[in-house]
Amino acid sequence: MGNASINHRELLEDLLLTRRFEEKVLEVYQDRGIRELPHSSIGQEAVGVGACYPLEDDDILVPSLRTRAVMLLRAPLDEIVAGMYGTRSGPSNGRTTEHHMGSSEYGILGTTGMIGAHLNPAAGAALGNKVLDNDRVTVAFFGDGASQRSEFHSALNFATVQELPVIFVIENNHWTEASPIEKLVAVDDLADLANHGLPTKVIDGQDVEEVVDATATAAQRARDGDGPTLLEAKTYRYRPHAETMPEHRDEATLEEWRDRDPIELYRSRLLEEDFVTEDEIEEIDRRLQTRIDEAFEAAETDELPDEETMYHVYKDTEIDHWKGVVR
Amino acid sequence: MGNASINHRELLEDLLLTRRFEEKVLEVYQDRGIRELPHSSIGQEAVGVGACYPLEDDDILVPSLRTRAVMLLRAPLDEIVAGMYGTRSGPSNGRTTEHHMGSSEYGILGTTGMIGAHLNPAAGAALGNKVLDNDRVTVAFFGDGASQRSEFHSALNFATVQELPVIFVIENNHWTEASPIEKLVAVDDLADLANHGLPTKVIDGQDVEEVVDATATAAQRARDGDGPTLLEAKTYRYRPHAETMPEHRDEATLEEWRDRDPIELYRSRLLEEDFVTEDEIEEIDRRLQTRIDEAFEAAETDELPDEETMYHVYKDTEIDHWKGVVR
Amino acid sequence: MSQQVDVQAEQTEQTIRESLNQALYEELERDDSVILYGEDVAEYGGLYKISEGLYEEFGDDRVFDTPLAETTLGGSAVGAALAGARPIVEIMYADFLPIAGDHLINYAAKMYFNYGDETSVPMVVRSMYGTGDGHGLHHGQSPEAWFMNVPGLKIVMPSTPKDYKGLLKSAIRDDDPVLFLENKMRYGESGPVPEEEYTIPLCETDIKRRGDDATVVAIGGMVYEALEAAERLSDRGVECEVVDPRTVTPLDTDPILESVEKTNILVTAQEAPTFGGFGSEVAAQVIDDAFFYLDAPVKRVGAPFTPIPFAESLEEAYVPTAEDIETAVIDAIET
Amino acid sequence: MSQQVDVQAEQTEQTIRESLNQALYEELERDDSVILYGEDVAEYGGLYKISEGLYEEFGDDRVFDTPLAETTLGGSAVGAALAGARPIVEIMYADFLPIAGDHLINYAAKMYFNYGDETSVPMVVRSMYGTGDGHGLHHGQSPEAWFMNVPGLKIVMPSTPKDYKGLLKSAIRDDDPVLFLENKMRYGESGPVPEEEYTIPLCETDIKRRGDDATVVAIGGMVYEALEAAERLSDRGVECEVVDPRTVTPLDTDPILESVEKTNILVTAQEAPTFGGFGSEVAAQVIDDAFFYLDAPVKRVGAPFTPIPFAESLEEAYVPTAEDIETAVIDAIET
Ligand SMILES: Cc1ncc(C[n+]2csc(CCOP(=O)(O)OP(=O)(O)O)c2C)c(N)n1
Ligand SMILES: Cc1ncc(C[n+]2csc(CCOP(=O)(O)OP(=O)(O)O)c2C)c(N)n1
Ligand SMILES: [Mg+2]
Ligand SMILES: [Mg+2]
Repeated sequence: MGNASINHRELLEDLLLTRRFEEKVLEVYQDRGIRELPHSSIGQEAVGVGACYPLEDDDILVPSLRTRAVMLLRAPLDEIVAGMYGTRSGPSNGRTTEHHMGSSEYGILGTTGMIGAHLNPAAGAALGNKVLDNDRVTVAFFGDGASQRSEFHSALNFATVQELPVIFVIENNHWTEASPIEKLVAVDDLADLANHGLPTKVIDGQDVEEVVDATATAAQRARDGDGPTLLEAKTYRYRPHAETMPEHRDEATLEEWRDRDPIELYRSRLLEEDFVTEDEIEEIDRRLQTRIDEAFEAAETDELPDEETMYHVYKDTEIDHWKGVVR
Repeated sequence: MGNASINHRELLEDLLLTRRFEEKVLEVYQDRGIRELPHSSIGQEAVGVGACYPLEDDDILVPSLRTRAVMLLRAPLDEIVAGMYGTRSGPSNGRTTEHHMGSSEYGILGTTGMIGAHLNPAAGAALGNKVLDNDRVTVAFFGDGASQRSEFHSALNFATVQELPVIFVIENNHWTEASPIEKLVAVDDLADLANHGLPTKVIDGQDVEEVVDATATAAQRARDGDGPTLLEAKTYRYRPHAETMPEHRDEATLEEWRDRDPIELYRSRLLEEDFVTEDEIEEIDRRLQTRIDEAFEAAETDELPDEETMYHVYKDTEIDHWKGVVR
Repeated sequence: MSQQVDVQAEQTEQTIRESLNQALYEELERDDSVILYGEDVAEYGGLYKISEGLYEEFGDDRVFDTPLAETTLGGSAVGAALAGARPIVEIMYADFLPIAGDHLINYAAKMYFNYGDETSVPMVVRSMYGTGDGHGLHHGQSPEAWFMNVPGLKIVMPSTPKDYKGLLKSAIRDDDPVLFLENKMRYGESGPVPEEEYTIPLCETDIKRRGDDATVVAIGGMVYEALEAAERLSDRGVECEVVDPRTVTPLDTDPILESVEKTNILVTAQEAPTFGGFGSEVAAQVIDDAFFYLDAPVKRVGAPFTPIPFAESLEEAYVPTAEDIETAVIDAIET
Repeated sequence: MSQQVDVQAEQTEQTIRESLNQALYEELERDDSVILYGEDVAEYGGLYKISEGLYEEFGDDRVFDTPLAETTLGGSAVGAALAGARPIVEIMYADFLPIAGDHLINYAAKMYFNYGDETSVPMVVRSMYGTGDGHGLHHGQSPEAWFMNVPGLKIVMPSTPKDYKGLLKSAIRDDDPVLFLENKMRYGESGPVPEEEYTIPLCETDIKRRGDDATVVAIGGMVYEALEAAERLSDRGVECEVVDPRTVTPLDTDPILESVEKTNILVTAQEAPTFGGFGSEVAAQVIDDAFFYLDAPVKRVGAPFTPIPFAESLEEAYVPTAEDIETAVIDAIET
């Protein structure tokens, strides 16, 4: 994707949506709690936003626990928030969380609570699309932690030998829960761990357009039938791993990353280059804030699901959920 | 290990032992069957033999299904053959196979029928020895097939970050059961798959002294507390994956490898350099053959184990094997 | 007793191996979204030759070999199924299923529940179990109990050539993830298979033999042992009803209960160790729902609580047989 | 009822969290070959702070953090144990155990059988289960049934602070591989714990409450629910005997049978789905060995056959409670 084809305002809006949303989550969580424990993506928004930008609507996204942007750019806001509240308008009517929701309609592959377990399924989704002979690309997001899982190796190898249309995006935020990445791997770039014969690229995860470009190139490669790409986006999260955990990271490092805030970087660049005015941004912000507030209000008054909602385990066979088959 | 410290005759004898043993296995199997299905190591003997040579007796070996040399150099011949026959003098009195036998006495870590499942246990054994503060080195052998398993990645990473005294030896015989390695990975050297920050080296698996040297260097590194090494030994097997399977590999390639037969290469070099005479080799061969024949004879007349042998599942708790605890 | 096919239809004698190969062939031919992959399933035709000829027929887009990586087999099948394909993966020996356990237990089984739009996981994992060939500890375990307590999975363990074919075809067409377990000791077993196309529905317990004196619920390879035991017992004047659930989860319990209500005696038979196995679940359901019909203790036949031993003498002592079932029935009746 | 410690001994009130932390401390101190490792167990002190302070006390040779790789946790522990160390690994949530399933089922469980020289696998896998905190499908499953049909493993699921401590110490000293399951919903539960050092032997069923009218066999967190149910039932004149096996495999069955022989009524209680669960095995053993003592159908209390749902209303409907046990006992008695 040449720079020419980027709609800068749209991209900024995607960033702002993600940031404002995450801020709202924190505010509400701190004020009165939210059933789904927030794992904030603040600071790393440009990775998800940038990678989604050059894709087609029917490409398949496979988010990590923290790729909030994917959800926000694909699913209705109301459903997302209801998903965090566990109310009946949420994904699968409250059966599951927002973190792991899946939807063929929105092109989001469902995931599990097992970090890194989605890497082979992502390769598999790409295989499925290859078999179905469409030109969908699958993009899997995962952290530095997931890159330590055994599966990282087999998923990349399989995708490479099968030349699958899939892009693996490491959101390297330098921390795996409470442990710094230096303690857990012995290399500087995680992209180097994966020497399977597929192209790899280390990118600046704070620069949204760099992410857009790298993903666009990888997507083209995938659509051309040339196989997978691995991108490692360097980034950082501003919040602790989860909102229940204390902050124990070095404040100076955190400051350094804050100085390269992905939204601020892009915002000031667009202002500088006159792609947008302060007023316009304020207007976008106001509009986003209203949408977000409304979604939270809707969730607060949404009802909890009925017990029957739970009995949705087999598609093809009715069963008596305590014992066996209903006849 | 400088060449000076290699006892050439001993090394040749180790090679010959392995070759003659495997030949005998084939002969007996074709003649009257052996309970344990042979997975012959003929052609790849120099890898196991060479890697064992520079080690101490109490170093821990973790063989692959095919590293026959490890068994032969560590365990009594009678026990090995009985292990193939499943008689009461075999490892664990017939409970298990020779393929997967384990023995603290012989320094052989037990393995399972799951290819590659021993990589993390090998790292673990090294961890155990580090904790126990001895200077044992652990050496794990595994095929190109095992290198495709997810675990390859996590075992190497763990060993590297924990600086464990372990050596990983890929016996790359270019075939994973009935599939050629080119179809299963997209790189030329499997050592490249493992970019975890540990030293890796590709070696000629047909040259026994090259294997000795590389292992000696790696063992020294491990004992010095500097962590793991990965060696990839290029080799080839002369027989099909298992004796029940047909040969379907290219005859010309097989011939090329046979031309670099590890035993023949070493034998002729030793003869050329006058380290040994034809007569001496013949004498060694005769002696080995007698020992091997005797072991097979012993196994043929050995008895099958009693049913009680099987009830050996918990060390610390007696149980009634059909239901629960004996009180 | 439900069969989709007219009992009068033409049948030919086929082995289980042949009936499975045909089922795969027919489904690959019927539906372009069906794919088959695994270790050495394509060019080599599968270690036990179940997929022989399919690669040649359908090409390597549809039938292909993979690297040695069971996490990839399990994981990629989930993804392919979620994307709309119908993957069949072979995980060679069922002993290897734990390597893909996370994808089966936590991914495949839970995605229909997790999605809100009726997306499901139409994948089939074919895998072999079966003890008695001297393969030792790790190439013959019966894995059903490891996955029985997992809502969302279906576990199918057929017995006869006809059931194998009809059930595999249904499993491939089924929208839920199916663990399809094949007994490698029985691939050569032959029996009548309809010539016309047919399927046999999942989750339907079948009565393999009628009898009024005792109910034997047997799964997989043990159905043959149960039938043999029934013949022997018949000589002694005891008529067994041999009940074959065919699908382990979700279990079709009613025919089992009905049988016990008639015979008042229950024996279960499985190859896996008894403790924590399928037979225990059957016994527990009967003791809850047909308690007042039971005349005697429920006897469960299974392997002892040990790994599979290697030596011939040990293996023989280990594997449950018709004789064990016979003894269990007599025991129950005589209590 | 066996306790290694004099009942008159001094006791202090402790939470399960504290008693576990102490058990780890004492065993690390007692034996240099004991090590503890896992994801964030060292510097952070464990996600639920069970290992807090141990890294500071014993240093990073004995207590250390690892990469995010459960196959490495399971696999390396087997190797370390075979080499002579006594590793304790924490696999954070029990839902993740299938990732290490191959090493548990096929490696750890089978090596004592596989070796001929009495080498065994003295490892402990600590892992958390427990439903009710809104963590959804994958952070609260009860995994015992996935591993019950695996000869060679020991599965321990304590209930009280005193049992947790005594059993963890025994598990660490035990020469066999132990899956030690901790109920994360109960870490804060407190109770008397002896001040003196003590251990509680594995594989011994304990009677937590005496009663003549019905036997309730409950495991792990459900023991508290069973005790609560017993109190309520007592008000109605029904005295329950609450039986806590504490070790799931190998199961100490005799005290269960003895209790049923006295009460003639059996109810089982577990958090996992009923089908294919622990309760089914208990029911099956009783129906075999105490058949003629049983007066009524055996009722099994457990979760429905679905994944753990996220929404509060669904989770509430999902988790078995004292009330469910109460109903089951009344049901059984009134049949
Ligand atoms: C298989 C597995 N192991 C451990 C965990 C617990 N856990 C949840 S998030 C996390 C850290 C993940 O780190 P990373 O992949 O870098 O993602 P990040 O949180 O930094 O976005 C851990 C260890 C888990 N959920 N799944
Ligand atoms: C986990 C697992 N997957 C598959 C198999 C079946 N199998 C046995 S040996 C083998 C090939 C192993 O190839 P490699 O590692 O290269 O060793 P080699 O046989 O060439 O010595 C396969 C696929 C197995 N035993 N374990
Ligand atoms: Mg991270
Ligand atoms: Mg090989």
